[in-house]
This record gives sequence, structure tokens and C-alpha cells, in this order.
Amino acid sequence: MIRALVPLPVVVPMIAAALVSAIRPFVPRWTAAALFTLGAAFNVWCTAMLFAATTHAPLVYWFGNWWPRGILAVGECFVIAPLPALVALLVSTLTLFASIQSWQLKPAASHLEPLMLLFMAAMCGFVYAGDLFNLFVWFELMSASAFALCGLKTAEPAPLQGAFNFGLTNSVGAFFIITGLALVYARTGALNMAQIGATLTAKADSLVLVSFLLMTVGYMVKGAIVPFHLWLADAHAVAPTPVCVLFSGVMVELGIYAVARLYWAMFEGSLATYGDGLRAIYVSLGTVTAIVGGLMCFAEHHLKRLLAYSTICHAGLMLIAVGLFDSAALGGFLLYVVGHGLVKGGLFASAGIVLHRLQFVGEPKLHGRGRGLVWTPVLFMAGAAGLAAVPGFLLETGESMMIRAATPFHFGWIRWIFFFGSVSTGAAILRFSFRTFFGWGAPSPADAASRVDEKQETVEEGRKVPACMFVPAALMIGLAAMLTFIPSLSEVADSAGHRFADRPAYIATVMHGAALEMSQFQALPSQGGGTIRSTLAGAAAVLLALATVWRRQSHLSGVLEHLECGVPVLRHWQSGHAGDYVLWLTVGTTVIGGCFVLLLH
Amino acid sequence: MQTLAFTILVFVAIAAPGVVLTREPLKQCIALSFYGLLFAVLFFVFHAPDVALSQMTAGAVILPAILLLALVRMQHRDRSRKVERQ
Amino acid sequence: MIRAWLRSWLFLPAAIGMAGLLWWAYRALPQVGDSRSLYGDYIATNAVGERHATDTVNAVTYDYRGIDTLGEEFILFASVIGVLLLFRRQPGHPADTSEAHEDEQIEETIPPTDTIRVTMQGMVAVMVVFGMYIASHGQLTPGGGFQGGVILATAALVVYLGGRVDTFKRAVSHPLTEIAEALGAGGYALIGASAFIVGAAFLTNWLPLGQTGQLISSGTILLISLAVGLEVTGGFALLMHAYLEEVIKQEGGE
Amino acid sequence: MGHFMYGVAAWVFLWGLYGIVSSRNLVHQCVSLAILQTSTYVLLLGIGYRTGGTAPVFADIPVGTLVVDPIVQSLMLTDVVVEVTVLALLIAMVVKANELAGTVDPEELRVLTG
Repeated sequence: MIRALVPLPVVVPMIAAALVSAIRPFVPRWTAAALFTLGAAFNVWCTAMLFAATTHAPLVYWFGNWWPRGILAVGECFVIAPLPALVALLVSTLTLFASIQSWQLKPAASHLEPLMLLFMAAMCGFVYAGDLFNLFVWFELMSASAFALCGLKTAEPAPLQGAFNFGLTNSVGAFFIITGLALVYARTGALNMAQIGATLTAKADSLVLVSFLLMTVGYMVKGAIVPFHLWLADAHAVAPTPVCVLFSGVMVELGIYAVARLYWAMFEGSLATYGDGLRAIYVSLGTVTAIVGGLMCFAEHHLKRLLAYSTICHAGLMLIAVGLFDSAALGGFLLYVVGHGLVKGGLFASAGIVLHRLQFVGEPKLHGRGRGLVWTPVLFMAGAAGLAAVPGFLLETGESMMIRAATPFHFGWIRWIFFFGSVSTGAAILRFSFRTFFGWGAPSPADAASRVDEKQETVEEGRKVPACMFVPAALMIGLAAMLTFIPSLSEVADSAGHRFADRPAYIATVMHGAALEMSQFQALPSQGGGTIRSTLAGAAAVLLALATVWRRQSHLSGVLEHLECGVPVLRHWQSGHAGDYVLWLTVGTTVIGGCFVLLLH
Repeated sequence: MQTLAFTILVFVAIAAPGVVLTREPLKQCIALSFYGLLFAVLFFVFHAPDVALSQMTAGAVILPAILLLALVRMQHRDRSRKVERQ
Repeated sequence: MIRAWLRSWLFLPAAIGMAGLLWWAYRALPQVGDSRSLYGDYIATNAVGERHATDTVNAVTYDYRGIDTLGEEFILFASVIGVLLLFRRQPGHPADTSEAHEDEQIEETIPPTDTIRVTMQGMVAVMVVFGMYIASHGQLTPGGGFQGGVILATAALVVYLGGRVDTFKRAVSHPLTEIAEALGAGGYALIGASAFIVGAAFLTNWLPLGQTGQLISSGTILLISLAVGLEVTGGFALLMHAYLEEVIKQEGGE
Repeated sequence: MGHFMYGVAAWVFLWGLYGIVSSRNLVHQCVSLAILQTSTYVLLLGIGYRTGGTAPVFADIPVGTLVVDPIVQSLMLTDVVVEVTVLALLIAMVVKANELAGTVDPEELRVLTG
């Protein structure tokens, strides 16, 4: 009975976490690691089954048998639709790979297993939640286990300050969400998303607009959108690599997913009339994030912070897709999330290998030290190609679907933002691998961030790369490429996107249990230009990386020098002081609020 | 009842800047404890006994206790560091 | 990036903007006192009948919206692990090893005077009984697992304040406390999962509801409340112990 | 008393933010975070209040009497727990950062610049 499986991706990891924590003093360490991997594997199977079951109709599971009383939802429910089910599958797969890689971690990290299990349970719960306050509780559990995981490496002061900034900023974001939630409850008297969606049909007034603003700002803090993105690089420099696989792989994407969930489940009825204004605000937010993320990524010489900034860049690109507030873009968004999660997870796993084998993550110190490695450079190159959305990777299919959805709104120019994002992130990773693994050109300029080095997190830094670190990385990047060969992939994603955005069907299935027949959507004509542009992006990334590495010889060395050292303003903006981060959070909210006010009149 | 609620809200409106503006951590700990107690009374006045009880125990006792222990721990740290510096 | 004073001055316009935004939204809220909520009215009228629990807030917390409280308990569980992680003994790290404190003279903290010692030890018994009362009567009167658990954890702290440092250390640093916490959190999830035996949905209240107003009533609400109390007692005791550990060591309590 | 309570909620919200932005001590930032959270209690309390309503505990009053909204109180219960636990974690980080870096002032702690 599939229905009985619905709560298991959340409940089983929780019970496993409690069990591991209870028996930890009495059992050898490998039992805890085995239980963790077993829990993750069970979750992968369970979420895959649930995804398969939702292809024809979404599953609604009411906790405590509290079925809705007419139009009033008394209890809380999980709603398993194709899009959330696939994201939950991505969460579980990445956690499984991270668990395999964490076998190599030092025994001191013995508290990692229960926290990672809770992190996975929280993310699966977040994706399935059908209740607004339940969404907040999973968000808070995700944050609490992430803060605790940042406490694993407490040898140097830098990481702890990064963890503190991460904790403080996300908590302030959480209180914005609670304020928005209180406003929605005051207006609708309900907490179930479907019931709120059914009640909020009148044209949005100031209360609905501000509650949508406060809640989206709170979730965009987790989604690392400019100007709320400042905590992400610090948090990645702090967390052990298997944790970073989850941070960048899927936690950031859930922030953007939450914006889509809020809009389509609850606010579409009352905010649809402001469609163009909202579209302008959120697409410009995404564009600014992509540009800032790309520039900072290229200017970064600490591997994990470099990957963190590329996550910010791609989070901006994803917000552009969601910010279109059009159901056609959601299919591309889903593929982009899965593709980016897998490629970024693979890259962070490879970063773990570099830290394990070469003991450093700062580019200046790693110059030419990686010559002995054979397969790790291949991983980095494939990862860079994946991020540059080269044809043959999921990101390219997702990207072309998103751009196709944008053309009816005259947002065709976003293809150049995608181009910039792909080139800057791909080139940064290629530059890192050329310098580290081939030792080409002069060593990279050292700056404050790249000097902050990581303490060894893994056991016996031997000569060879252990299989338990290499296989997960290769599998993740391989999956991102192999999934494109599934024949009906974009059709499945497109239908998942359209069902996610179909509010009347959502309300009907949740409140009345009626499985409404899917309203027919006409698939957008596929445009040929996609593949040419993405191959161009890949080539441009390679050229830019080569030019930067050998800039002494190339004539435009001045420009590249400046580009590589980064825009000074952006470098100083990332100040590492929590007070600054919260200041920019307030300024950002006020500016977006101002645009909302202008929107209304 | 209205006047009682009104006065408690005025106290809260005065106490919040008070706690924020006391820069010295030890004094702020005590201020936070009274602020927590004030909130417990606010919840009681607004007919929320469950929340008042949990705010009393958690907000007015555990939180300041943790803060005080953290400050004591840091003072021990600074004093032992000063001993080493001389 | 910004100097401290500039940061405060930059905050002013943002604060004014935020205040305007909040006022613009709060203006549309109903007057305090005449807001109506369909959900709240339904619970207020039916919770006692449906669950035989007279404290509707705890009925909502542990039954109608039980999955929220399950998540909340595991937030506490994760935070306690995080604190234990941060304060764990770093092998070979100079700042933590106890030798670093041997040479340095630890001035003797004021031993608790007799009055403090007697009152504290007298209070411990009362607090333990009161904590258990609050935890077990969650479904009848205001209180419940969390509040009772916090009172019991404070009772452990009072043992330390009463000067009996060694009993406190022996009582709390015992592995049993960590197991109690994990048992409480895991227990909550297991009680919820027990509904699968009768084929009902997760967290269903399938136990007999008993008679309203009796101690043993409202089925799983009482059990969940006790599990939460167990977890909160263990969690906060561990929290207190982690923070106290360093202070105890410096006072030669080792 | 109509909108005064919401005004107090906004006032406390802004003072909490000001505390975090302007503080020069990590412990002070944690306490300001607690103040920011208490603003959500005032807002939730105002939304759940009914004039003439009493506490939603029917141990001694008949079921039909007008009571304050129990749902809002359940949300606040969860909020209090979240506040205490997250703050305990943040303060533990402050103690550890102080132990390693010797200072609690975020200005001096800024190692992760650029």
C-alpha cells in the first residue's frame, strides 16, 4: 500500500537518528555509519516508490486521521506531487552519496550520523509539507541540524564565526517567515496551504502583499539570493565536505522551491493580477544574484567558497525561472534543480578528495601539487562542463526549457544571463583544475579568503584516493549526464511543472480528495538555438579559463587580472560580520517592499 | 482588563529597547531575565497559561542561566589568558 | 566593510522603511480582540469532545498538529547534539586539556553558605514532584511535557547550586541521560508509528480515550507528553552540564 | 488597544534588528536575536486574542464559553522551544569562538573577509 509509505521518508530517519544517538557509546563507530547509510538507502527507495506512484495522481496523507471537515482542514497533511517527489528523491540520493563519503571522516565526527539523518528527514518533510507552519518547522529543523553540523570542525576560530553568521542570519530569516505566517493566519484563519489558497481569492491588499514579501524574503535567505546571500560562503568554509554536498546540492534550492510553493499553492489567486510587477521584481532579483554570484565565483581562490559562489549564481538563475510565475518554466526549473544538485554534489565530493589527497583547498598553495592525480581532474572537468550547461547534461535541457518559457513574456534576454552564469562558473572551476592538476601558468593571486585553510577532516591522508570518496563523486556527475538519455524526460518534467502550478486541482485533491483530470497544457515549441548557445558557452568557459591561466602571454592580461581579483566592492561586501549581513537583509527587504508598494498603485 | 493589558504592553515597549541598549553582557543577562518574566505576565494577562508557563521556565530561567554560565566560562578564559600574558 | 557607526546610520533609513512596511500591513489587520478564526473556533468547541482532553492547547500541540511538535522535539535533539559537539574534549588541544589549568591558581569560589545549601536541597524534592505533576497533567491543565521537563532540568541545576557539585556531575554525565533524551525523542516517533499496528495513519490517537478529566485520559496525548518531558529533561540537563563542565573543572571539582 | 499592540510588535521587531546590527559583542547579538523573536509573540498574541474570551482550558468551565484562539497558543509554544534551543546553540558557538580567538567582538573576529 503506497499510502503507508508516505510518512516514512521523514519518520524512519528520525527514529534512526534517535537510535544511533542512543546506542553510540556501546557500539563500534562503523555501526553508526552503517545505520546512516542504511537509512539513506531506505529513503532513496521510499522516495523513488512515491515518485513512481504520483505519476497519475498526487497522494494526500492526513496525519492522525484528521480528514478535513468540509472546507476546514483540521489536521496536517503531506501532499506528494511529482515535482516535490522528485526533489525528495534528489535529497535522499545526495544524502546516500554523502553518507558513503563520510565513512572516510575522522572518528571525532561521530556525531555526524544523527545530524545528517535529521537533515535529510527535515528536507524531505519540507518538500512534502502541505501545511504552512509545518513548512516552517521543517525549515527550522533543517537550520538547527545545519548549525550543529557546522560545529564539527572546531579547531580554528574562522569556521566558528562562519557558523555563527550562518546561524544568526537564517534565524532572522526564520522570524521574518513567522511574521508573514501570522499575517496570513490573521487574514484567512487557516494554516493548511490548500485552504488558504481557496480563501485568498480577492485582489491582494497590503496585508497579503507584505506577508508574501516577508515569507519569500525569509525563504530567499535560505535560497542565498542577493542581498541575503552573504552567509553562504562562510557556511561552506565551515562545514565538512559531505555536509557541503547537501548544503549546496539541495538545501539552497529548497529556498527557491519554497517561493514557488508559496506562490502557486496559496497566493496565485490574489497575486495573479500583479503578475507583471512581481515578475519584474523577482526576475531582476535573480539576475542580480546570478551576476554577483558569477563575478565572485571567478574571483574566489578558496575551492569550497568558489563552489559556494557558483551555487549563489545558479540559485539566481533558478529564481529567474520561478520569478517568471508561469507554469511552463517549472519543468525547466525541476530539471535544473536536479541537474545542479547532482553536478554540485559531485564537485563538492571531488573537493573532498582534493582536501584529502593534497591537504589544501586554497588555489595558491595547490599550484601544480595535483599532477599525480589522474581521475580527479576528469571529475572536475566533467563537473565544470555540467555547470557550464554543455549539451549532454541535465542543466542544458532545463536551461533551454526555462528560456523557452520566458520568450512569451519578452524576457528573451535572460538567455544571456544564463550564458554569463554558465561561462563564469565553468571557467572558474576549469581555471582551478588547470592550475592545480596541470600546474599551467603562474600561481594564482593569494587573497585573504584563500589563506584560510581547512584542517584535515579525513583519516590517514594516504597516497591513493579511497574508493569511498571517488565513487560517489563519479556517480553523481555521471548521473547528471546519463539522465538526459531518458527519452520522455522533458515531457515528464513539463507535466510535473504544470500539475504543480495547477491550484484548483491542488485544492480539490487536498480538501476534497477528488483526483481532478489533468488540464491539458500545450507543450511549447522547442527552439533549436539551445544546443548551439550552450556549446558556445562551454567553449567560452574553456577559452576564458585558459586565457586567465596563461594571462602573462595573452595581451588582455590587464582585464583578466582585474577580473580575477574580483570587483573590490563585492569583495568588501562579503565582510564576515553578522551585523552587516542582517543590515543588508533589512535594506533588501525595505527595497523590495518599496517596489511592492509602487506595484500596488 | 483593558487597562492591565495596556500597561503591560507599555512596559514591554519600554523594556525591549532597555535590554537592547544595555551593552554590558552581564547586566544584559539580568535584563533579559526580567524581560522574560514580563513576557510571562503578558501571556498570562492575554489568557495564554500554557505559553506563560513555558516562557517562565524556558525564557526567564534556562536562557539567562545559559547566558550567565557562558559569560562565567568566558571570564575564566580571559582571566587565565591574562595570567599567561603577564 | 562598514565602520560600526556607519552601520547604525545606514540602518536608520532601512528601519524607517521597514516600519512603514509593517505599519502598511498591520493597518489592514482586524482590531485586537475581534479577529475570528474558523480553525480556532472548531478546536475550541470540539477538542474536548473528540479527545477527552480539557486543555485544548495541548490537544492541538500533541494530537491535531502532532507532526509540528515531533519536528520541534527533534530541533531540541539536534541542538543538544550540536552543543555537546562544540564543547567536546578536543584531544590534545591545549586550551581544553586539564593540565593547562593546573599551574594557574584557581581562586576558591565562595562556598555556598548554609542557608543556600539547606534551602536549595529542600527545594530539589519539591521541584521534582512539581515537575512530574506538570508533565503528567498536560492534557488536563496548563502544562505538559515541555514545561514539566524544563522544571525537572532546573531541579538538577538547583542540586549544583546547593553546593553538591559531585552529585550533579555524577547524575547528569551518566550515559543514561543521553539515552533518556534519545529515548524521549525516538519514543515520540515510535508512539506515532504505533498507529501503523492498527492500520491507521501516522500519529493517530488509537488508544482508549478514557474519561474526560481523569489523569489517564485522551489516549496518546498523555504518552507523547511524557515522552517529550523525558526528552526535554535529558536535553536541558545535558545542556546545563555542557555549559557547567568547564566551570566545575576550574573550581577543582574534577 | 486596537492597533497599539501591533505597533508594539513592530517596535520590538525593529529594536531586535537594531540590536543585532549595532552590537559589538556576539553575546549581545544573541540576546538581540531573542528580543527579535519576542516580537513575533506579541504579534501572534494580538491575532489570537478575543475580547471577553478566557483561557482555552475547559477543566473548570463548560465547553461552550467564548475562549481565546488555542491554535495561536500552540504555535507560540513551538516558537518558545525553537528560540531557547537555537539560542543555546548560538551561545555555545560564541563561547567556543571566544575560547579559540580570545575575543567576542565580531570586528576582531573577521577572518573570513573577501
